[in-house]
Amino acid sequence: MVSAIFIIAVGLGTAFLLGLVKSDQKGFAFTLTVAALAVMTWIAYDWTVALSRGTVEPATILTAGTQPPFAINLHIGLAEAWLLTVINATGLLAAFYMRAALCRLGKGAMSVLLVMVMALSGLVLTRDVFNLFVFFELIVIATGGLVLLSEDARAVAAGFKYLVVSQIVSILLLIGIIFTYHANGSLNIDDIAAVPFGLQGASLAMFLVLMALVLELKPFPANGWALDIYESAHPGFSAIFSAASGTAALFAADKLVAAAGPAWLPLMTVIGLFTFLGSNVLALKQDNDRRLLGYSSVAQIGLVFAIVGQRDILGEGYLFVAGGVLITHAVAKAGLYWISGLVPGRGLADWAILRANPVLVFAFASFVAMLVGLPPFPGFYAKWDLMHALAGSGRFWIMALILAGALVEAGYMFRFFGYAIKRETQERFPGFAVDKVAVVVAALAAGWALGFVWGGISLNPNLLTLVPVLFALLFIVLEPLPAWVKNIIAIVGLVGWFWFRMGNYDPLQMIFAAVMLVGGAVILIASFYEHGRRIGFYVPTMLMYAGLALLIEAQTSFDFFAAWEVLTIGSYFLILRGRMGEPHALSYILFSLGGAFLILAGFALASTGVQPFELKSGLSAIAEASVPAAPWVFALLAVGFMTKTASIGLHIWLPGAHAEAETDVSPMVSGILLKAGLYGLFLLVMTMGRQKIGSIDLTEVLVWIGAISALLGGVMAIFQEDAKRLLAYSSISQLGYAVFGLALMNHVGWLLALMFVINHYIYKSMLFLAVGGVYKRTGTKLMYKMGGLITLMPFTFVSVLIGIIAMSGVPPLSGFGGRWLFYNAIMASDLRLPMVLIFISGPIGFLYLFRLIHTIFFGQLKDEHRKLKEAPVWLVIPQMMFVLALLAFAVLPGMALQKVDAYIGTFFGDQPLVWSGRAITSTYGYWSPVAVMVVIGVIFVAVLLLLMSMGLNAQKVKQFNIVFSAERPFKPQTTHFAWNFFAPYRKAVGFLVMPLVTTFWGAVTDTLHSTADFTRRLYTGNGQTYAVQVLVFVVAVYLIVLGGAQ
Amino acid sequence: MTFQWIQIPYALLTLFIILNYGMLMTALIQKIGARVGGRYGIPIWQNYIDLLKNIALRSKISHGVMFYLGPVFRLTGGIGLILFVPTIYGSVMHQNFSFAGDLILALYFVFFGTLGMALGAAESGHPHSAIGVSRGLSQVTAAELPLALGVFAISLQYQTLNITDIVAAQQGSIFNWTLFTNPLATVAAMFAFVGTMMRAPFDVVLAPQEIPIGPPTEYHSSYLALMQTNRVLYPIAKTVIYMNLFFGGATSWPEFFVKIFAIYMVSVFIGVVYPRFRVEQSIQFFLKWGLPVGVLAILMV
Amino acid sequence: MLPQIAMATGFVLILMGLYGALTHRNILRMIVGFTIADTGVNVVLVSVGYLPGRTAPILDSAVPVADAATRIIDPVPQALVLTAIVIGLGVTALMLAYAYRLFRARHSLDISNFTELKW
Amino acid sequence: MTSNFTSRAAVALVLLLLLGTAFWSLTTGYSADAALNRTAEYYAVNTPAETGAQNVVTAIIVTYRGLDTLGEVTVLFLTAAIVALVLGQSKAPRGASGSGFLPSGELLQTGTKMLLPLILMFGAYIFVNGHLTPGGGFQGGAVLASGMLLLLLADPGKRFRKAVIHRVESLSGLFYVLIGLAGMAWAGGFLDNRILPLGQFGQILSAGAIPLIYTLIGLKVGAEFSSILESLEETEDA
Repeated sequence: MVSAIFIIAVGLGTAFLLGLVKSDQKGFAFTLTVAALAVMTWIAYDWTVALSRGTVEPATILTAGTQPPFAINLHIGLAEAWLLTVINATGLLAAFYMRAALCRLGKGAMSVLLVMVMALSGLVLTRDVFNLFVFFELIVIATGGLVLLSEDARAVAAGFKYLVVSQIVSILLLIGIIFTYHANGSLNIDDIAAVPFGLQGASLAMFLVLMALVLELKPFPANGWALDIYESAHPGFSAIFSAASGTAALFAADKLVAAAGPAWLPLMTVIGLFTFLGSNVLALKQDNDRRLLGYSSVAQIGLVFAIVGQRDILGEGYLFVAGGVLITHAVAKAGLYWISGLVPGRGLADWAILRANPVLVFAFASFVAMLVGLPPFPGFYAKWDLMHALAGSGRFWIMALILAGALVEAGYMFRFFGYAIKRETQERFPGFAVDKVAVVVAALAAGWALGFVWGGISLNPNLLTLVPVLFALLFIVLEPLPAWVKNIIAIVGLVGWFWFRMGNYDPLQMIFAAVMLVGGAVILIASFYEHGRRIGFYVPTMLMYAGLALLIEAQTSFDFFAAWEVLTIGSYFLILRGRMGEPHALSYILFSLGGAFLILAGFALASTGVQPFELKSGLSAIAEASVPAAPWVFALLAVGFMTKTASIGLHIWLPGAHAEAETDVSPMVSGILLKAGLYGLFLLVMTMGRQKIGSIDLTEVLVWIGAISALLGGVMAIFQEDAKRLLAYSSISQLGYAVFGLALMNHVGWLLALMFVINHYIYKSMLFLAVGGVYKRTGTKLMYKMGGLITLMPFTFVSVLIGIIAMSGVPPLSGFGGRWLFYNAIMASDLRLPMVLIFISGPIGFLYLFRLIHTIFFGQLKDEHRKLKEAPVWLVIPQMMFVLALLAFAVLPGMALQKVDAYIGTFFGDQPLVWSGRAITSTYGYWSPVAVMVVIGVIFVAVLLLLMSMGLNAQKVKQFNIVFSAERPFKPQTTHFAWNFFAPYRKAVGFLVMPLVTTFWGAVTDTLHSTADFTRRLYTGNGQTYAVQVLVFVVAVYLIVLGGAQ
Repeated sequence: MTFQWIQIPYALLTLFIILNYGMLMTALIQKIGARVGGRYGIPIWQNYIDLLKNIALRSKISHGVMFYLGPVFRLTGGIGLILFVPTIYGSVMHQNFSFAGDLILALYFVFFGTLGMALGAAESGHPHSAIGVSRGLSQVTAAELPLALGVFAISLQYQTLNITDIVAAQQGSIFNWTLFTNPLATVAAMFAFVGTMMRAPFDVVLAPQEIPIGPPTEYHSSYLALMQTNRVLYPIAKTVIYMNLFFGGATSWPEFFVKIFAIYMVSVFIGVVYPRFRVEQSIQFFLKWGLPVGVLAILMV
Repeated sequence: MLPQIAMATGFVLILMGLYGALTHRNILRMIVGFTIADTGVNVVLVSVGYLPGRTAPILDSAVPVADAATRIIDPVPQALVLTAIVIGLGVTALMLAYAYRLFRARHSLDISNFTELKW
Repeated sequence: MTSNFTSRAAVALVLLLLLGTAFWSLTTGYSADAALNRTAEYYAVNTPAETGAQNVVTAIIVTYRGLDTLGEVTVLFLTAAIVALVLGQSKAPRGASGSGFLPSGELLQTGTKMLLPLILMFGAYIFVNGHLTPGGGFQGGAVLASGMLLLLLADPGKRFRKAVIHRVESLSGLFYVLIGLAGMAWAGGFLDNRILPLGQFGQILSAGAIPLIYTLIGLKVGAEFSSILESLEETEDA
């Protein structure tokens, strides 16, 4: 092992050595610099590996051959090693990245860079508080130098502001240090730790030291100077400033906090959280990419600092959690800054230029995911453990605040990403510098590697070793292949996995697995109509399916949550692909993440921090023990799941998301994705049953929510002009039925829900494909622009016809089975009023369904459509399969339901349905699908024959050959009654569709934005004001502490 | 109860009786209406004449397949509705095919003909048919609501969805009828009855030209024959359900004839007294009056 | 008592310096303010190490090695203050250089003229 | 000035008053120790034996807290480099700079000739004796630089060989680091001064590597200051 002090020695030595190089030998100087950085990185990396393998012990490095505290000593342990690696690697990559700038300024700049990295390493290594100060000043001065690398003239001002602030900081630090020394006769941090400071007495000295270090962490709102640097500095340096400096400063603060003793932790927590929330909210209003990233950096450091405040409860998990967040942030933020260096424009939308290079888009996506803490990156595992620790020790406020802040951050980061994917850019494409792209790619690789490592360390399964996830990621490699090949692989994969796992499913899982995996495969058949390579479609798709596959089989709460996140990510990118998908994808991801956070909180609460938490047994255990938290767990989880089922109030993302999605994506996200939420609810009610908050039975609340969703979803669907939106709203209604049935908490009710799972999948997928096909041909989704397509698109017409008959519940098709079960279910329940809503919403289905089929296929054919052909065959094939499935399911519902009926029976210990032959008998009534089908069939044929017997000479007449108020119309437009089809209905019940919910959520976001816009004017840009703010911050905290101490 | 072949002739017999009764009764009601209006009115056998005439007509136009099938759907709906409901309580002959399904089947099968007809008419491309459907559907969704609630109420009351059982429960004394045991439910249901019998004040749907469900202009000759047949079957079929659920059913044909006539007349009376509602008016009417009664009904049970 | 006086003086210097730095718009004046404050810090530093009635930590003829521990004052703050001085000097030089650049950029030394970066 | 000024001043005043209270409580809470604390006592007792330096402060600066001092030197190095960067970008065209000045007076020039060697020697004396008497590398280096300043004042147009300065600057730094490493190789650790014999206590050539290090420091500091002065001087409106 090479002693870690060589990192310092090499850095410094080379910095001095550069002076001997002739100033015109810039290439040589640069090589020297890079070589030095490489050596330093290698040393750090070597230590990291050795320490994690346990082949070496953490080492203390003496100087001057004297024992501490009498001489300065350094220490390298696992944490130090990791951070050193991050810092030096960042420095190395940054050097590559800034090559041009460095060479422009010459060897001086290079030695400054070297000293910078050296000082950062020293900051991490040293155990002496005054030595800490020295390294701090080195960093300050080096920063002051490197800011000059920027071409941006404003950088000079930023640097000066920074120097002003750091002057104040060093004054505080020195006074603090000297009095600390006086107080316990030593400058050695470990000695200080030996004599923990309370909040009284000599604490003032410690307070000053801590405040100085905290100020280096850019606490909100005393951080305007940092933001200015982020905005104006060379992106290569901003990467260092965010990734390396932030990391080192945080570790320094951590050392001192640890030394100061537990009494200080709450204060740190408050400061951290305040920073995290404040900066994230302010970031909402940023339109300059680098400043936005700056705000995000500040916020993230704040988050880690808040975690530092939790070290007392994190135990040995501390390094895993804090390190996870810290290092992920370092990598991601460095990567993002490096990308920003490739983008010529500074507006957020200018990043759209990245689309020229898929790799960069992928990198951008990965970095965003890292920042937001999505799987499979370390932040995800860290977030999970952190929340469990917090829940375990009852720090619910901290949980709530952290999650809220994370949601806000996700908000602007994903909006940013949406711009990059969707917006047009004015910038002319410059062509990306290969070496810079290479640097970004290096960061990308590092990020994924870290994900793998963290997954390995965590006591939960490593997501990057799960077959479905790997299968989905495989498509990254397969991207160059043509779409049809990838499609085949995908279909085979889905069916194969289902086949392979079929043995392990219980009947319930079986239903969901069949719908999600096999069903997914069927929908994928439609994807064959797409030509070319279809970059960026299969990875998210398969990620979604991977998530679903894992969700069904989740054993522990972690498995479930991870799967949930994975499928959320996949579906987000899928929805984002839609033509006008940007805003809807954003609201989707926000609602989904919000829901996911609630679920996370719920699980953490349920497990009281104990991992792994067996999902089913665990939940039922706390339900039986009726622990006070149980109902809250139920509520959190339920709301979380209902973000996916798009129950009313959480539904506003759905219509746009489904309507704007691509033809073959709509059925996926509608027919399949929504079922994930239902599956969650199923697990919930199965394990926890009825939970009461006070006297309110939560399942009854669910009943109401389901009923209201069913009603309002339907009413809103009636008034849509856009066919796909109509279907989308009807999904809300249909899922409402399912939730309703589930929440009835009786056998038939659950069966009803399952029936809807199957039915809704089939006919909604069918209808979306059909409408999609029409859209492909007519080029519009507005129904009143269509009409009379029945003869041109007969197959599509048939599937829509069957679809709406089934959906409206008219016998003999399978929808009726749902209605029949519904009546038996409500008979068994003792609720009354919610049923009324369902009764109202029942017939409403007819309205929008009839409108759908009438305005598209009947009425007057438009002139521009006369030459239309039937929808692409690849779209028709799955539709026909669905038609058959519907008929089969209509005649033999037992096929699918009998097993699961028995299975449900084991929960309620009853068996209300008797399956005798083809007939089904319930407690209250009976239903014989086959008989119904036969009778109707026979009568129909008989009547038809009767009609034909009266002569077959029906004469086909032309389109306008109708008796129309004594004249013959000649324009389809004026004759096709389609727009605002249900005008009278709107007159009567239009008040039901006032967009209250949308208004509400709109108000929420607007408030946040205006707050941000108002607050950020704090940062006047005047260095003096910044200095004042810093002092105000210190004094304010001082007063607070005093108040706390008394 | 399972299927035997003998049930087919039985069912046809039921059908035959009801058909003729319907022919005569509707004609009679026409006549009454005329007399109220101070006119002489049609002869009692007029319906037979019309039917024969329409069947005899040889010309026929078609706008397409669905257009052609529309009337077929319609009549299938009517006949099916009759055959899914036991006509005469206690008689083996007239249980029809009620073994196929219970009350729910009947209630939802009501829409079968309506939907099919609407689709057929729609293909004619006639704007008025679309307008008619729009109005009809809008109105029916509101009108059916009290019925649904009433049915829910009584199926809770009798703890069954089996029509025969419901009728059985009402036997014995006239005071066992739902009309007396559960007046609220009955009232609620009657709202729906009046609302869906295509008579004033709720008949804007088939105002002369707007034709999907009413007397058609596009459809004539043998189409018209089918639809006319349905026009006499369908109201009775529906009335049968009401009779079974709320008025103790019928144990014999005479009782059947009387009850059907009486119940049917309710809508007639109201029809001749009140002027026509616009659609939104009738929707609001049902929401304002029908709905509360229905809600009360299910809360009272 | 002596150290308290020195210390108080040091603190007063710091506050004066900061006041100057926070109130004067002129960059050069700000820098001057900070140097004053730095001086104050240094005074505070040395005053902490002082022990009444002792002598400088140099073990020459005046202070025999044997009883050094009882004769000399605390040497550590003196060592620290040296470092502090040098660092303060470094930062000041840097700030002056920056001031020069800023002046070149806009021919003004008013800090409130350099606020393009904000919000 | 403007009302803004007064308001700003008021704010600043309030703040500093509050800060002052904190400082006040520090001052009043302070009580000078009766005896040396353990660290100081250790130095007092063990310095002669461990480092062989008479000047305990020097021992601390160069040995016990050698790492600080290395950092300190680096600070100067950095400052010099950055000042060069900052001002370098606004360099005067060759020769033009300073040419606007008349050569300074006879008196000054002659004085310079006389004084310069003395000053340099004095500087050297200060850092060579750093381990025995008050003073040391920094002070000595500063004195050296003052000599250079004198030179510049005497003849603004004159360029002294900056290559030399830079070489001194780099080499002294480099050797400093190497000595530090040598300490790891042949003695107790980084910057341990016992790579050379401690020698006779109180002699000029004693205290191991301390004099050597202090010499290097002195040279380096001198060089740094000189190069700062030089870059300042070279800017066109100097």
